[in-house]
Amino acid sequence: MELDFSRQLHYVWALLPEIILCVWGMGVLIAGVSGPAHRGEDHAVSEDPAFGTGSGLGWVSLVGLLIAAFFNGWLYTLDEVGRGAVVAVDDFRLFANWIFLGGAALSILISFTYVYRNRLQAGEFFSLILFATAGMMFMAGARDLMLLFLGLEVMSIAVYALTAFNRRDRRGAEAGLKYFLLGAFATGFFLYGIALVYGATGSTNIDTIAAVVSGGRAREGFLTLGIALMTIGFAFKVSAVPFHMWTPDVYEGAPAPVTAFMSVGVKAAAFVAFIRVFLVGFESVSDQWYPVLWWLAAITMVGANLMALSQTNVKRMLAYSSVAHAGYLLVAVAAGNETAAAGMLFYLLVYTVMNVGAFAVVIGVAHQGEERLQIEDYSGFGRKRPELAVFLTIFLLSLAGFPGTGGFMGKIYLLQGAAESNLWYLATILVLTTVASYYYYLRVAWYMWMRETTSEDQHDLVVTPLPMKAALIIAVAVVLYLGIFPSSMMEFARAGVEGLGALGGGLLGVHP
Amino acid sequence: MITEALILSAILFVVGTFGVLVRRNAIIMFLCIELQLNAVNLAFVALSRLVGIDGQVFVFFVMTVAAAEAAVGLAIIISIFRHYESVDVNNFNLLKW
Amino acid sequence: MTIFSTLLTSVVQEGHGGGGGDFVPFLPGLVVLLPLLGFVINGFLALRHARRSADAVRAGGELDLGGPGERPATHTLPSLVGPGVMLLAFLVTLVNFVRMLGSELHEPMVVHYWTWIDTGAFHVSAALQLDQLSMVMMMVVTGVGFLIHVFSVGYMKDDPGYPRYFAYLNLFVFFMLVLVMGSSYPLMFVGWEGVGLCSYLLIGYWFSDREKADAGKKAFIVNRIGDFGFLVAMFFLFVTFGTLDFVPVFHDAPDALVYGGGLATAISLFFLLGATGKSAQIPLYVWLPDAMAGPTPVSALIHAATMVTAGVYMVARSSTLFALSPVGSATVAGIGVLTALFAATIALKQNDIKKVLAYSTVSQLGYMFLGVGVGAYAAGVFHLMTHAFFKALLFLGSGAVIHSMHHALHHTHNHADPQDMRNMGGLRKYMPITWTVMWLATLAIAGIWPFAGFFSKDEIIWQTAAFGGAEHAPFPGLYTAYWVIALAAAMLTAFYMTRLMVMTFHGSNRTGSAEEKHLHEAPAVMWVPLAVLAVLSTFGGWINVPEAIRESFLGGFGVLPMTEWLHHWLEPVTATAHHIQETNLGELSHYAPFGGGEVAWAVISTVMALVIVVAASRVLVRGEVKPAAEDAEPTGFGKVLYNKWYVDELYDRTVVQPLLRLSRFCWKWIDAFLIDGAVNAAGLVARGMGWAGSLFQTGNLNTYAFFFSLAALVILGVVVF
Amino acid sequence: MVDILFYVFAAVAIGSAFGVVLARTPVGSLLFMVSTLASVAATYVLLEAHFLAAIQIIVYAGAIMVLFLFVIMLLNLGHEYRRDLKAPLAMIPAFAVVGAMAGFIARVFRATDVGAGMMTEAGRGIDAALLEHGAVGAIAQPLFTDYIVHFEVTGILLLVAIVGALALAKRSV
Amino acid sequence: MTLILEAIGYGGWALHALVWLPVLGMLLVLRSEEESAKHVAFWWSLGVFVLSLGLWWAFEPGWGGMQLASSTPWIPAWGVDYALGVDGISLFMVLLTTFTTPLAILGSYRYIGKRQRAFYALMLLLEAGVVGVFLATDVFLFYVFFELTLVPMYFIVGIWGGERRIYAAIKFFLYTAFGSLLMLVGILYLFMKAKTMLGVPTFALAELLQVPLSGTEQLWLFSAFALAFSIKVPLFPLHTWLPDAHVEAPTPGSVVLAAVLLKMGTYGFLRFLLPLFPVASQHPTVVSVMMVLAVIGIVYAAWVAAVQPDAKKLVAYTSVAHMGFVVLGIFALTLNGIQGGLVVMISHGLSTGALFLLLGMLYERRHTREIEAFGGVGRVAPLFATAFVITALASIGLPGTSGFVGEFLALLGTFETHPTIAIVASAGVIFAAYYMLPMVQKVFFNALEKPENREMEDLSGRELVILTPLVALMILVGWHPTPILERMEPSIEVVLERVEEAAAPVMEAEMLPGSETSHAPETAPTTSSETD
Repeated sequence: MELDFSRQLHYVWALLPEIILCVWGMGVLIAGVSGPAHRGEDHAVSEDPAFGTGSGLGWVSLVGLLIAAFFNGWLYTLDEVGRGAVVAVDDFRLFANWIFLGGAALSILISFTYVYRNRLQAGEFFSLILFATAGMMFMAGARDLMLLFLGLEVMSIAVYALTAFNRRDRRGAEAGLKYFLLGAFATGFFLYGIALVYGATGSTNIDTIAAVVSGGRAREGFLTLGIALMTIGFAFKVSAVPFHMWTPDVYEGAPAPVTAFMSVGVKAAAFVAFIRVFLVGFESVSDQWYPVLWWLAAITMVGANLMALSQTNVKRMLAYSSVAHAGYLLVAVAAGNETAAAGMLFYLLVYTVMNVGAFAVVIGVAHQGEERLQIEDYSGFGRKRPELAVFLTIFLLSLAGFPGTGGFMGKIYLLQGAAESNLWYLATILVLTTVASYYYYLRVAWYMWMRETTSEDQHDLVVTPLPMKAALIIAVAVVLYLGIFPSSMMEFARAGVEGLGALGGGLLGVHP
Repeated sequence: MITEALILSAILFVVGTFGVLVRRNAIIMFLCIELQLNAVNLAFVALSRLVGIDGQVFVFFVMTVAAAEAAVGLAIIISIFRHYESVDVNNFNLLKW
Repeated sequence: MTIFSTLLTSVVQEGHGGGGGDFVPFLPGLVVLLPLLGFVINGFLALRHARRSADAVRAGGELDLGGPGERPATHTLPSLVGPGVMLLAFLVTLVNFVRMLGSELHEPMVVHYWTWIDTGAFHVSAALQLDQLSMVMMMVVTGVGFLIHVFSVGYMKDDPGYPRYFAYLNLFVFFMLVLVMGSSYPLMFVGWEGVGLCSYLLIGYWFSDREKADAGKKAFIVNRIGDFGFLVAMFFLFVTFGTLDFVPVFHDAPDALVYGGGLATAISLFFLLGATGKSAQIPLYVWLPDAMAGPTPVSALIHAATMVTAGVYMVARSSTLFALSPVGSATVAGIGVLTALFAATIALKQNDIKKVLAYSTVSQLGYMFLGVGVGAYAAGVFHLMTHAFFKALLFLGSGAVIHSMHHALHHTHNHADPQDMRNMGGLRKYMPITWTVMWLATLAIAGIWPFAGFFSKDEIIWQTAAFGGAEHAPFPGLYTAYWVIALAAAMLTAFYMTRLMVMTFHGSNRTGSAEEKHLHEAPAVMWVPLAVLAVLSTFGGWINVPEAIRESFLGGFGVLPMTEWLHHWLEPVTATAHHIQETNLGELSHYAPFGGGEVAWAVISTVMALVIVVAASRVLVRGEVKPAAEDAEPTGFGKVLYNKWYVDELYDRTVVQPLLRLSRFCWKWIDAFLIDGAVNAAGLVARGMGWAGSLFQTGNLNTYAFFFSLAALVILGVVVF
Repeated sequence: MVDILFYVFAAVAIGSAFGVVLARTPVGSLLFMVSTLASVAATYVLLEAHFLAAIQIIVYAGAIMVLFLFVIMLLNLGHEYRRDLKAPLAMIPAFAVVGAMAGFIARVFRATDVGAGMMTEAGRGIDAALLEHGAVGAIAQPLFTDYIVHFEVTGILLLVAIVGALALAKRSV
Repeated sequence: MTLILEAIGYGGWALHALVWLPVLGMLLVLRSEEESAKHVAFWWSLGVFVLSLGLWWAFEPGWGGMQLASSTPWIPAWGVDYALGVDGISLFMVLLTTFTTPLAILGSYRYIGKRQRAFYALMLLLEAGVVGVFLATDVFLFYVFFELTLVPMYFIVGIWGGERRIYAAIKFFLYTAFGSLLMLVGILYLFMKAKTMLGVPTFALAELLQVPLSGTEQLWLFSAFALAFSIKVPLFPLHTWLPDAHVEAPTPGSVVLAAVLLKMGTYGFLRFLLPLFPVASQHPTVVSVMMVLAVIGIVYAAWVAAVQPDAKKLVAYTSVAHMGFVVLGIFALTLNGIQGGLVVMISHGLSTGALFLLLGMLYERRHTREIEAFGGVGRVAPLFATAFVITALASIGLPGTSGFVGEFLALLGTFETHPTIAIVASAGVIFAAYYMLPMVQKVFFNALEKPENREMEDLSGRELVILTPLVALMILVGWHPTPILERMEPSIEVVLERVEEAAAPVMEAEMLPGSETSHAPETAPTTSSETD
């Protein structure tokens, strides 16, 4: 089936997964508001949180994600006509959608008991996750800077709310405020950038922009400034050093499942948009933004990895780790070739899985709350809960980029991308900072395996309900599968990028 | 006059930025961010004179975004006020280093 | 197993060894294999025995070996196996010797067993070389070795480690035979280090005694310094010749090496370094006196008769190479003669009977070096052989004395030193046989006609003179000096040996009245070997009587049976060297530096030695010697000699301690502080930077926004400009 | 004339903007903000964006600012004055940064040729559209055709904001 | 034997089995009872060893190329193959690994008290990784295995180690990973180069060898690779992780670390460094630097070893010295040198492995490794002392043991090209005695004074079973190394030919006499060309 966007109704088909998610989100919201969970009378009931009250909404949300996923798959059968539409129907977007949907699904799976234990309002919580996911998907699919911005806002506002969602938690509120104020601040820059790009090219359509820019018809000054401001905006969203300062605080303060969700989803969405805007839209003036990205990538990798070394709070450590990964991914953006873009997609996928997996264990150790987050709290964990500790070890090794895990393949992919563009210094920085990262990842492992528990009952309250187990097993399976048989997924990612090139037409040397 | 309007927007933008940097009251900081968005709107309008009507449409969206942000942002501020009995960001430093 | 059967059976002649006339070797592998077999059997017995005694120690006591005097049951088998294999080996050697006597063998016979190392670029076989030189050595090693084994049966009777002792001894003989029979330098090196190992094990045989263990260690480490030289010399050889087999190397050497060239000198000097280690020459002689910590038969076998002569053997074996380097040869001779004098001076003031003999050995080895250094390879080997006889005899005799002293002191629980001659005196009365044979050996070593030492030592001294006087002698004056020193050392030898005899056997007994009763002659198993050696020491010199002497009155105008038999016997081995010498040096002199021919100087030296012996014995017998406990420290120059010229202390201060300090410095400062410190500092710096970086993370929103803006400003600045 | 008006409004806008930043009380800031918004709305008019000017006053100054005021009152921040500005010395680096930023941006704007006055081709197009569709129609036309998806997403955005605000600001569970 | 092999169709599958059987064994161990885990692990690894023994006969001695090779695409998009093969260089490394592992496992029966299943599972995983390293003929695969070995070792040291185990484990991990990651960049550079040159992506070593590299590129890549391998070896001054890791590691960990893990570095030199970068490998400065470092390592490590109070640390430092001989032999670029280096690798695996086992047994008895705590042990544990002395002698290269053959050949080969260095290195034989004998004396000789030592048990049957094959092999290799040498020779010749041939044209073009020493890299393969 072909979509001709000259008739607006076709957007309904092109945006079917997003629409489904939004509708489903409203449904969950209504169910939550009207359901028994909301009346606040059954929190004392101790039943299996996996199937308990309120958690039903979680399963419902998962079904929604599943349906959206189904239609995301269905979109592969579609073709679009022309490139003028504000919504792209290309493999790039669809691949990114898989990441968002998967990340959201895993995040929901690991949040069941958390929501229950912390008496969060399930309806609002899950619906906000669904909305945020929809926002990410808008970002990925947007071929229009304004739509991209709106998607970003949908995502951001939902995540702002989610961050401060636990109203009993001071840290959550603080994190929410910091995230919100800085996020809005960055939005201003980003938006100013859009405005100037619009002024420079006369359009917000990325494809048109690409044509104008490559044709040399853009207003130089506006364009340059706009690109710089957009870079700042994106750098904030992907939390590149030195725009990362919100990240540790927010990741630490936010509810752990939300942290997991935003560390994978928000970052992935930002990077996908980043790639589309910069590699499609501004590809032909890459000499203007490339040095900035080069330095951003370098500083991010070095700074984040070094700062992570001295962290003692696991969530905060993972926050810095997430910043460091942003650095690795920025290398791909700086490299700006097909391999790098494909590597970025692949890496985002792996990162989503492994990071959510790691957070799942963290939530488990934290007693499905925010209790035990210091690294000392992991001592002797391997002895008491070997299976969880093995899982966490695998996730950490994957985050560190060790052979046999998806993280390794992802890193190699990124490095290849960098290599193709001859970014040898960046590649070297990447591997050297990886060495530093081994230290803090392995530190968790050594606390788990090489130290004795401080008290006998230290890990007795660690619970992993069924959905979390499912998430863990899925995550481990994917991480290992991608580490050992990465081929098919790599080709899939590659295909996604090629779609971007053919339709957006802006990748290296493939101008329309 | 377009250039002048753009420069005005730039000045308003950096004044907003300045406000975010120097005010400690979360609400005022947010207000300054609104000022920034307003500056961007001005830029859109000015640029729409240069390239077309679309810029004015975008101002529409930006205003909506501003409204949405205001809703959530003020809710967060209320929420944090409940914990700290204050909106001074200097007090909010449980999370650091 | 296959290796063993190979040793016994496959006899493959190598291409080079083809010129053996009608010589058919008789199972040469067996000569090597037998001691090895002895080692395996004894080693097994030793381990079994040691396990049992270890059990006893663990239980809190010692293993009961039965009453004193009885031979413990565990000792029976080793007593049979140890000397037994030696006897068999000697017999096999004898067969070969006889066969070789009856054949015209001009080229060495190389018996190939298996390829040892073959890298493609370097090939060396496990092969034995039978020629005149190795045959002499084999005879000495197996013959003297056998006697010493027999002696040990008596000497070590009460020792709890008996099987282990014989295991080591057999292993030593094995390696010694590999050393002398190996057909290539690497194989020789195997034996070379192998005997060093056994020496180490046997010196430290009573390893529970720290001093003895230290002495073993010292021997090994000092030897290794020499081995380093050996190794390097081999490398030089290999890059020059592409092989390390004796036959091709010596065949090609005259063409490949320039006479007096740097390469030849380097090779010979590095070999010399190896030889000084093994043969206890300056500067590496220090281990040998300490090596006396081992059982006395070991001192006799290893540190007198065989192992320490390996250096001489090696120089003789490499005669072609040394002949090509006049500097090398002169150094060999110089080191030898200096050692001879130096060690002799120290021997003058030692009170430990074995120490005297040890320095005497060092001194005599110096003579051998002098011999091979002046191109008199046959003379060197000759002295090696006679020295093996009389020095083994001296050591074994002293062993008998010590044995007796030990028993006497043991009976009365006296802790006096049984080896200190000041505690002896007048032993002639109790040990007549020992006294007799030891006097014979003393006369031999003093170089008094007609004992073995006379002929060998005299020939060396004479050859020194002759070499120095040769037509184109490289450093003529130098050799004169050598000759004078050698003569002087010979006189010193006569003196300190007489002193030894007098202090031990003459005068009044100083052991103590209670102890005196327990002094006794050695049992037959010990004195019979002494007697055999005494015969050899007395008549062994006749195999190489120089023609001049034979025809003079000293030889009874031709009564002595043979003329320069050993010289002729070794001719095929040394022929090339002699040829080189002749070509380059011309004819040797017939007169000593200050006039006088061979006979004249023989007479002079023997008379002087005799005079010294007689005079010294008269004087010393009358002199008062106090027992060790009452004796005062010597003073003046005597103190310097008594303390061995303070060489050990010198080495300790200049080499050992600095090295230890350097090692500690390397460890503490370079390794732990500098290198590891840098590594850890890298980690610390990284963490510190991270920590500093995270200090920006103040938690304050204004700060965050400020850094955001700052960074934004930088980016804007970058793109705008 | 138009230019003079523009400069007047610009001056007011900038002055009010500084007022927002430097006002002693939150309510004062808010009032300065309203003033700024009004001035900017005036410049909208000068830039021929009449509809947006109206919206600016109605929605922005009217609704959003009232929301702010409401919250300020709710949190009882209106009366007391607690100095929340940084110390003047601490403001210097901030001022330097934003000053430089303004300089950079202005430099680019001044360097970019945007044609003389407002008479660009696109500007004429806008004027034509205004004539044809009226002030509202000119915007509505693209809003409901080209930007229909944006418009719908804006709806979602508002919904999310409502949900979020609701979830956060509710008093009890 | 050949008949048996033919009967079971011994072939390329055996290589795969050698890699994957230990992994399977790991799963089995994890599934087994805590008490029986060690037996499962031991018998399984013994089985793997028996299987690997077949290689000895299946291997064609006269042929220098890869044998029993097989290759399956793994990641086609990058041209990564799952390719295994064995040649004369890797054959012995594989055999050494499969031989050492069961012994190490057997040697840990008493040492490892807690979490046995996990321990033995990790040991088997480690074996799989190491065998993979030696068998991989695809550079990417090699790298994967190379890194993979770090993880089990990290946990073995970190969980079952001594006091400062965590410090040692992390240091080991970070240090070695640091090197290998830089090598990864080098590998990628090669890969990109090959891709540009050949048009298809490939990581196969044979293909990468076809890539012509300029002298400058070779120097850079050489540095990256050499750093990784030198840390692994370890070459002075990159060695400080080793003593820590060895001292803290449990016995079997030390054994495997010394016996095989270090060999991965020198193996890398031979397999990758020399063939891939022949010009750099022959560059006089490069060779001098490597050789001088190796020589410093030999002498310096011996000195440092001599003053160690901890016996295990002493042995650890001796590893540095021994591996110095290997590096020396390799960079001599002569047949003798490389053969010698390889024999030293084998010999070091046997002797140092045995030393660590023995020290572990000592530790099991007395719970200390302080040399001063012992004395006179030879009297109560004669078999122990015998085994130790023989091993120590093999370690210091006494003729008649494997150590001599290796060191002699390595030095001989070095002397052919670098006489001065060889002479200095030969001094190492002196210092070997200088560090080893005092230790032997202080532990086994001297008076049996301390009552604790009186109680010491001699070797048990199990320990005898462990040590006997090791000691026997040390002596056997010392007297009859030919079967090993003849299998190595063709493969080494291939390497040497490759070095000489490939180097010739580039040498001519770029390294004319006189420009050699000042040949600083003018342009890094980096920023100057960094564009998109």
